[in-house]
Amino acid sequence: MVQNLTVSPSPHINKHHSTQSIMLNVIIALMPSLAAAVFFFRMKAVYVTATCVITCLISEWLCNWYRKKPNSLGDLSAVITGLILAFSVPPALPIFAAIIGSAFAIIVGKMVFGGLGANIFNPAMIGRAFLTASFGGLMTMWTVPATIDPNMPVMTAANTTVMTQATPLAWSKEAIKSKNVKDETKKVNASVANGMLKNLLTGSRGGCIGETCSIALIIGGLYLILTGIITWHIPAAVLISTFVFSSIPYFINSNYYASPVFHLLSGGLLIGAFFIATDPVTSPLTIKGRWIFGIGVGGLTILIRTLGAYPEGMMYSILLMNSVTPLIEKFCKIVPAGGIPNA
Amino acid sequence: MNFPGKLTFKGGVHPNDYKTLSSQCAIKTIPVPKQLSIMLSQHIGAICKPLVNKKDTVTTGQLIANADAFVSAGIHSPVNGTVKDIALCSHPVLGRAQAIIIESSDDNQPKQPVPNTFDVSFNPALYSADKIFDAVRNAGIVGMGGAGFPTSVKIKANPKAPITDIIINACECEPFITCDYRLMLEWTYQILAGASLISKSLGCNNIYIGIENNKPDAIDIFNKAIKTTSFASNIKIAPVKTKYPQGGERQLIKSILNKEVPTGGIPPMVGVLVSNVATCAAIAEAVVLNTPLTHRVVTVSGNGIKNPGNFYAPIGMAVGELIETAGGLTHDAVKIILGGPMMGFAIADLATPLTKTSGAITVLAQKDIVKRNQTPCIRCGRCIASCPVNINPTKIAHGVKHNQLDIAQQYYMSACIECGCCTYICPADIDLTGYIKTGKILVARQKKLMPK
Amino acid sequence: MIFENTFIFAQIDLLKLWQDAWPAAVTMLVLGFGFAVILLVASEKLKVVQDERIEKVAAALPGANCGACGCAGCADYAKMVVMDPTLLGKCAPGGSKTMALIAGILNLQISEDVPKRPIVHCNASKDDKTYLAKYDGIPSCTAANAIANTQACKFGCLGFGDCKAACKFSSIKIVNGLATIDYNTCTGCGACMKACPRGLIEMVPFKQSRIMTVACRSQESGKDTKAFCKVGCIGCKLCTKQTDAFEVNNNLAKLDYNKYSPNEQFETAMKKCPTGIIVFRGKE
Amino acid sequence: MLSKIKFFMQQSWLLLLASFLFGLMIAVADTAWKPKVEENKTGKVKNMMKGLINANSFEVAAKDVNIPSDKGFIKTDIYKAVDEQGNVLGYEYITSGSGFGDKIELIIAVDAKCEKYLGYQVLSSNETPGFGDKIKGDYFSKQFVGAPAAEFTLVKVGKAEDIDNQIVAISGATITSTAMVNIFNKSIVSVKETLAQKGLIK
Amino acid sequence: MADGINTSPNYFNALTAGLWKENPTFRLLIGMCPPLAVTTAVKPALTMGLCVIFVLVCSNMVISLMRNLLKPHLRIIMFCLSIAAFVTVADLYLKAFAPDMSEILGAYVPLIIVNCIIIFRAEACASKSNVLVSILDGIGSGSGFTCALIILAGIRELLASGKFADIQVMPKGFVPWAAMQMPVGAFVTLGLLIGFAAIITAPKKD
Amino acid sequence: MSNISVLIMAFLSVVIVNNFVFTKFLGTCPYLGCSGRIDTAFGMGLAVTFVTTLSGILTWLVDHYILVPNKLEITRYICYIIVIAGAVQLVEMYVKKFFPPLYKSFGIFLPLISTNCVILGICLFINIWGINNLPEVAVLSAGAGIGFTVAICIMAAIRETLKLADVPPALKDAPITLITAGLLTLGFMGFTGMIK
Ligand SMILES: Cc1cc2nc3c(=O)[nH]c(=O)nc-3n(C[C@H](O)[C@H](O)[C@H](O)COP(=O)(O)O)c2cc1C
Ligand SMILES: Cc1cc2nc3c(=O)[nH]c(=O)nc-3n(C[C@H](O)[C@H](O)[C@H](O)COP(=O)(O)O)c2cc1C
Ligand SMILES: Cc1cc2nc3c(=O)[nH]c(=O)nc-3n(C[C@H](O)[C@H](O)[C@H](O)COP(=O)(O)O)c2cc1C
Ligand SMILES: Cc1cc2nc3c(=O)[nH]c(=O)nc-3n(C[C@H](O)[C@H](O)[C@H](O)CO)c2cc1C
Ligand code: SF4
Ligand code: SF4
Ligand code: SF4
Ligand code: SF4
Ligand code: FES
Repeated sequence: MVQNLTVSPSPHINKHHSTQSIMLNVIIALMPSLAAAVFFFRMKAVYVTATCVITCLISEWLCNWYRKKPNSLGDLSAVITGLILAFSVPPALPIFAAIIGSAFAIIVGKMVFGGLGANIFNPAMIGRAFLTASFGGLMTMWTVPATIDPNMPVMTAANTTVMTQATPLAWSKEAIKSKNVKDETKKVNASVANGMLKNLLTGSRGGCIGETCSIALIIGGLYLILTGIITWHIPAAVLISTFVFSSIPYFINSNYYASPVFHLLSGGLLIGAFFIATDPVTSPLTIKGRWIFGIGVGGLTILIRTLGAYPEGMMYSILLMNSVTPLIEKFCKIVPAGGIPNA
Repeated sequence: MNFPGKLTFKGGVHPNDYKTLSSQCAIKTIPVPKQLSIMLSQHIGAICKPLVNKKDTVTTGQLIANADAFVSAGIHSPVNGTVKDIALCSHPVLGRAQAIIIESSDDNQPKQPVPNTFDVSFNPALYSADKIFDAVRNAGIVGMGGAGFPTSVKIKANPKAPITDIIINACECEPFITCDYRLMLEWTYQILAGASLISKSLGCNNIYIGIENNKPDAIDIFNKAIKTTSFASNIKIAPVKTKYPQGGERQLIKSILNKEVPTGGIPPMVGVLVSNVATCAAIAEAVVLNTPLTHRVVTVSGNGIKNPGNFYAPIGMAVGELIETAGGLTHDAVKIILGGPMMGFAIADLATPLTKTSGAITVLAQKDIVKRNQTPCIRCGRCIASCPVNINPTKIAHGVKHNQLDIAQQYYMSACIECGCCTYICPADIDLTGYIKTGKILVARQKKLMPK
Repeated sequence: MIFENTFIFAQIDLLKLWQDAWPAAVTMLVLGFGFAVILLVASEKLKVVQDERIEKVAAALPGANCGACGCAGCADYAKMVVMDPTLLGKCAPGGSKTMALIAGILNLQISEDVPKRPIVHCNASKDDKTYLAKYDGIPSCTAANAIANTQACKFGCLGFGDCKAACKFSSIKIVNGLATIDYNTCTGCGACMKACPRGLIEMVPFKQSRIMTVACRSQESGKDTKAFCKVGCIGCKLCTKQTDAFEVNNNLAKLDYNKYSPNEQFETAMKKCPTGIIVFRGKE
Repeated sequence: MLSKIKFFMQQSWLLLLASFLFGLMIAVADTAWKPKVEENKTGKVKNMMKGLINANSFEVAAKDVNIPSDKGFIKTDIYKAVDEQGNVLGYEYITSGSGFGDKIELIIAVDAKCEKYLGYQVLSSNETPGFGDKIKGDYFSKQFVGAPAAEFTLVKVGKAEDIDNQIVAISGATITSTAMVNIFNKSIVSVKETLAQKGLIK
Repeated sequence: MADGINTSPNYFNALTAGLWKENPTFRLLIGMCPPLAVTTAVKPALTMGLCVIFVLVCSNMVISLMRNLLKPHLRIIMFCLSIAAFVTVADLYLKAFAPDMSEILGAYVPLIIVNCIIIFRAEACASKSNVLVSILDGIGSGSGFTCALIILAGIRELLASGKFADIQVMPKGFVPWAAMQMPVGAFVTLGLLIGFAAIITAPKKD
Repeated sequence: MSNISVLIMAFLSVVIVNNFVFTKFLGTCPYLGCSGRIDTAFGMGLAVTFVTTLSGILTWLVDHYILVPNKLEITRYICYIIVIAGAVQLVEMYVKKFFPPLYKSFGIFLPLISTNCVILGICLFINIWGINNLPEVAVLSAGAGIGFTVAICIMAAIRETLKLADVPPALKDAPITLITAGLLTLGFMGFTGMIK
């Protein structure tokens, strides 16, 4: 060899966008929400988030080690799984539960399928679903944000007020469930009009670590879309369909049902629309498929929120749509530009 | 000016084009090489049989190999000399193939380009369609844009499938390559003459020249020339969007004419002929001066080349020699590519000769190539979005990888034009195009279409 | 606790028992009668003639209808196997025993006087070959074969193991860049032959348990072959002088395997070969 | 014809014989074990009742009482728990309402004066394990033992140890908890009325 | 003599094959419904296992007895008939003597009739072998099945309630994983166990 | 008419909320065995739907008009299974003889499923739920089959994509299918409480 030459099939150049850089950008986009979470829930948020991320990394490393596969921590997807999982659990979640959830998410949700890219379901949502199913009580213990509760000691996890209810969605759910209690919904809808809307936007409310601050989530989501990390189709489909489907019951009877704006801003909808439903691995590849997927997520969410037993349906609707993603792809095959060849 | 198409197509990528490395270098003639290896298979269709034997003497322009088949093109000697051997020689695509090895005699003068033969006064009416066909066939002209399809076959009018539009492909969308660009600037009238000869031969008057809009001077010079000539007044310049692979014929047809060539089909099916500018120039020269195709302009460029430039080189010249002409390799050159970095063929044997379709030698330096470090597909869909023929590269590639060719075929593997956009864009560094090419070979072998 | 009173009916009056029990028994009898009639009539009237081997195979199957074979139940699998014997061995519950049975029914041992076995016509390991460049593409022979100058020799084994992947019996190993066949486990199915993009593998009649071969396919001139490979055939024709079973064409010696028999002449030819490319292949 | 019958019998005698014998077998088993099965069925309710009030016998105090529930009324019997001396220890009745998963069926016990609950037993339910089915556990059910037989209210936060009219919900199972409270609240009024009508309580 | 040599390992084989080599749940993957449905706790799983052993042994015996008398078109119906009869008996027995188990198992006891193991053993063994082999085979397969049920139920019960067979095992602070009692727990645990079994039995590769 | 809405609710309930595969664990064997390819899965699903409908109705009729009036409940299991097995065998023979194309597309699955848990399961559950009118029986039994079809088709599509994934060898096929099914049930939990 005269010169250290290389031969390979064409093309011989490629673009400097790697899996790692994509994942890194997602992590960056999640940072505003993390900041908001730390602001509202103080060290609790930090502890839970750190536990989830670290456990995810360790679990992935262990699986790779067991299978004698090259280390894949560098692609950073496990960090995202940890962050998203942490963002979708209550701040007061005990550390042991965070560990179980993260390990389940990575091992059963991802590595048994073959690791990055092979999983059918969103690992973080699998982890969350497992936690919800296992520790329902712990998963519905909401912490009063520091902004509302002036007693919340700064920078310590102990002794903060934990209340068992009072997420906005839970109010609205109760109103639907007990059909005769009109006041609850009225309260909700009225609160959207005054004051509550602001709280929904800023995040000064009970809820999961990363879901409360709508503004931070929107900033992160726009960052992802504008930098081309995700396409806009899934978020748009989710948001539009949520809006449309939730206005139907609202216009039929606005005494019982919450307003579309409330639905858009409450619960895990925004983080789901921007960060979770858009997980490329578990959503369809094609644009048409992405529309179907997004509409499905929005529709099911509203279905579960209004008719189901749970106050929030984002996680379940994402998991359900994940499961039909292969079917969607099967039936939304893209057609070559020159049309389908005969015979 | 209005065009039926939007001057762009769906998909494609925007690699850094590096054209400035050689775009200002005028076409240079070079000394006659000592030895030439002329490949017997330089085009699509029947492989030529040698007409000369070892030790025969040959003269410049002498037909040295030919095939009887209709889809084929003869091969001529670029120099005076003797046949040293007929033996295996490195071939950029086939690996090793038969070549006629000619030792040039000392009396050779380097061939000079002939653009000055052509000017405003050119009159295509002097040449009948039959004459044009014969001249092109006798000159052994094949498509110089890359595919190497015998041009005579393309320009023969077929009453059953008349050609309604002619597109001259002047996009040159691959990074680094500037040979067509230089041709346009320097051989403007020769190209226009070639185009009008094609139109004469096919009896079709809609001619478009598709030029990427990052070459405004070429667009200008053509526009001016068209205004001044009468024979080329029907030619329209289409400033298409700069995007790889704008020069792919399907993409160009879509951009300019808004027509889709059917999957698995060819442009004549939608009544279009696409021809490269260099091909046009060769046609003009062959018809007017009766000279065969023995030389072509080759861009030697890349960050691994000391003095990039555009050279008028004889076919059969060894790549290594031409690289030396361009100053040689830099110390960090790692990949020598016959063609551009997107579709070209990497070679390692510097004795590999040029063929009629080799428009460029690109030498990449360490910093240009990205070490392939394949990670799992994250299903991001970028490959689909960038695919100019709108197929699903990742599904196909994974089908091939897991030996499930039926899946690959269900996702229209055969429609792939091997442009390389998907591999280029893939964040997981998966060699999608490589898998697809492999899959096509496997399918062909399954169908026993390909000899082993 | 649970077991006390189990045999409570031992104390019960048998007559009463009968009185209580007969309606059920009789109903069952009637039911049985009804189905016996219907099914008998149906089985006579609705009989469909089919390949009798299918029934035999079906009988040999476990009948679990478990679907492990990927077919719709045992009967379907039976039909499929009869039509396409390559599906043999898909029945997991049945295991190898069932497989043998089915093979027996289908007469799968194709009787053959001289069994054919594959020979890889290359003997160059990585160290014997010249490389002009590093190949940095898909690790598959088919892919690498499409790239010029993956290795200097265009004819030799690429060593990415397409043949290995095709062999269902794990009989091929890649040893230092050269495909090597384990003749003890090779069944002669020929899958490897179809897989090799360079056509290096040929199915050869093995009259003996091992056979001689010119393990090279290089048609390069002697000079180039030498430059490309330490163990390539340079077409020197020394072997042809020993026996006419060897023939040199296009710079390459070929052995007519039908003419081969283990004797002196061949041994000498083997010894004479300057690059040592005439070798034995087969069981040790 | 005869040959056909013969052919039939040849083919099918085994089936006929087997049907008959198996029929006999299960019929015998059934006859032999039926009393025990019946006993188990009634025994289960009896045992549960006994678990609530350790009485000697349970007599029907009122038959087919209409008790309001989610879907109109359900008919049920009220039993009187009597000890060996014939003292009335309390009353028990079966009632139901719809929970989270499915119907929840309860046996509720009140004291002889119908002033206090003596507790409840879950006859059948299909609540989620770990959530709604905690109603079977002590933590939740103890709240009802000794609680005044009046309207309950459900609270989310509070002390479960306090025996009063505030029932602390099972966390994560508000719906089930609400359902339980509703079952108690809906039934107790008509039970009281019925017993008062019969003059059994004041 | 020769006969004895040939057949005596046969008996042994019949008895032991089902325990591991041909374990219906972990190796053959048949009769998968009960392992999922009745393994929320050890006790019902054990009860179920015993029922299956009983039915398997009885039906194997009966089918083996009449194996030479079967007519093709009545085959399936004869199998069903005998299996269903024994299942009915088992069901009645549970109702009479283990009413709480009967209630927990509910429809899954009659569903033994259509459990794939039973038909499979009937077809694969009983209709081809003599009575003794069939009975041993029934015991073997049934025990293998029962063991599988108990392992699965043990894991699930332990994690879902901290108990094993109703005996508290886990330390006080353990928070039960309710999900293990739900369908997820069943499917995932069984999937992982089968994978584990495959790893144990996988031939060592070089 | 509320009657219709009852039927619709019953249907949705048995197809989605109380899907037999996911909540009652019935028909697991074919669910594992036949979910490798989507066309096989669909054929299997059709066949199951056909047979559940047929046998659900038949057994209900037998139960309602023969067994209960004559106090023969004790022979219920035997009668059910014999009715199912007999009916399926008859239909199979009939279809095979007279409609060979139909037989090809789904008939071949029939013998496989006559002894499948879903079939007997739906008959037993109809009895346990105490359904007492024919339309509801028909809807429920067809729904059980359709629920199975939905479940197996989703799984088949998933498994087709998993074919191209690097699943650990030990978990290939059945184990990963079980795990996926488990995770699917997590998703289906979202429907809880939607229909009582
Ligand atoms: C991405 C995401 C998805 C969620 N999905 C669900 C869900 O499917 N079901 C649920 O009960 N809560 C879900 N949550 C949590 C709810 O959004 C949040 O707890 C909500 O306020 C419901 O509270 P409640 O259960 O007390 O009413 C999700 C949170 C996030 C961040
Ligand atoms: C991806 C792709 C890119 C191409 N780019 C060019 C190009 O830039 N210039 C060109 O002349 N031909 C290009 N070609 C070749 C054209 O498709 C077409 O074969 C050629 O223009 C026909 O002209 P010819 O027969 O004169 O070569 C490209 C082909 C492909 C598949
Ligand atoms: C897996 C799971 C099972 C549940 N089971 C029940 C249940 O059986 N009963 C119930 O009332 N709520 C159940 N819930 C919770 C309700 O959906 C809802 O979150 C609850 O009404 C909120 O109660 P909280 O306000 O006490 O947190 C369950 C939730 C999950 C995630
Ligand atoms: C836009 C985007 C969104 C992502 N969202 C998630 C997520 O919601 N949950 C998660 O576990 N991983 C997420 N990931 C990381 C990664 O794709 C995921 O872990 C894979 O599913 C693992 O195979 C995301 C990645 C990207 C690029
Ligand atoms: S571009 Fe690469 S990572 Fe993205 S979908 Fe295509 S193959 Fe997968
Ligand atoms: S190489 Fe083929 S698949 Fe890839 S982008 Fe180009 S045409 Fe599409
Ligand atoms: S593929 Fe067949 S012929 Fe080739 S080595 Fe393997 S068993 Fe032998
Ligand atoms: S023999 Fe052929 S297929 Fe096998 S490794 Fe060598 S080149 Fe590849
Ligand atoms: S045990 Fe239910 S289908 Fe096999």
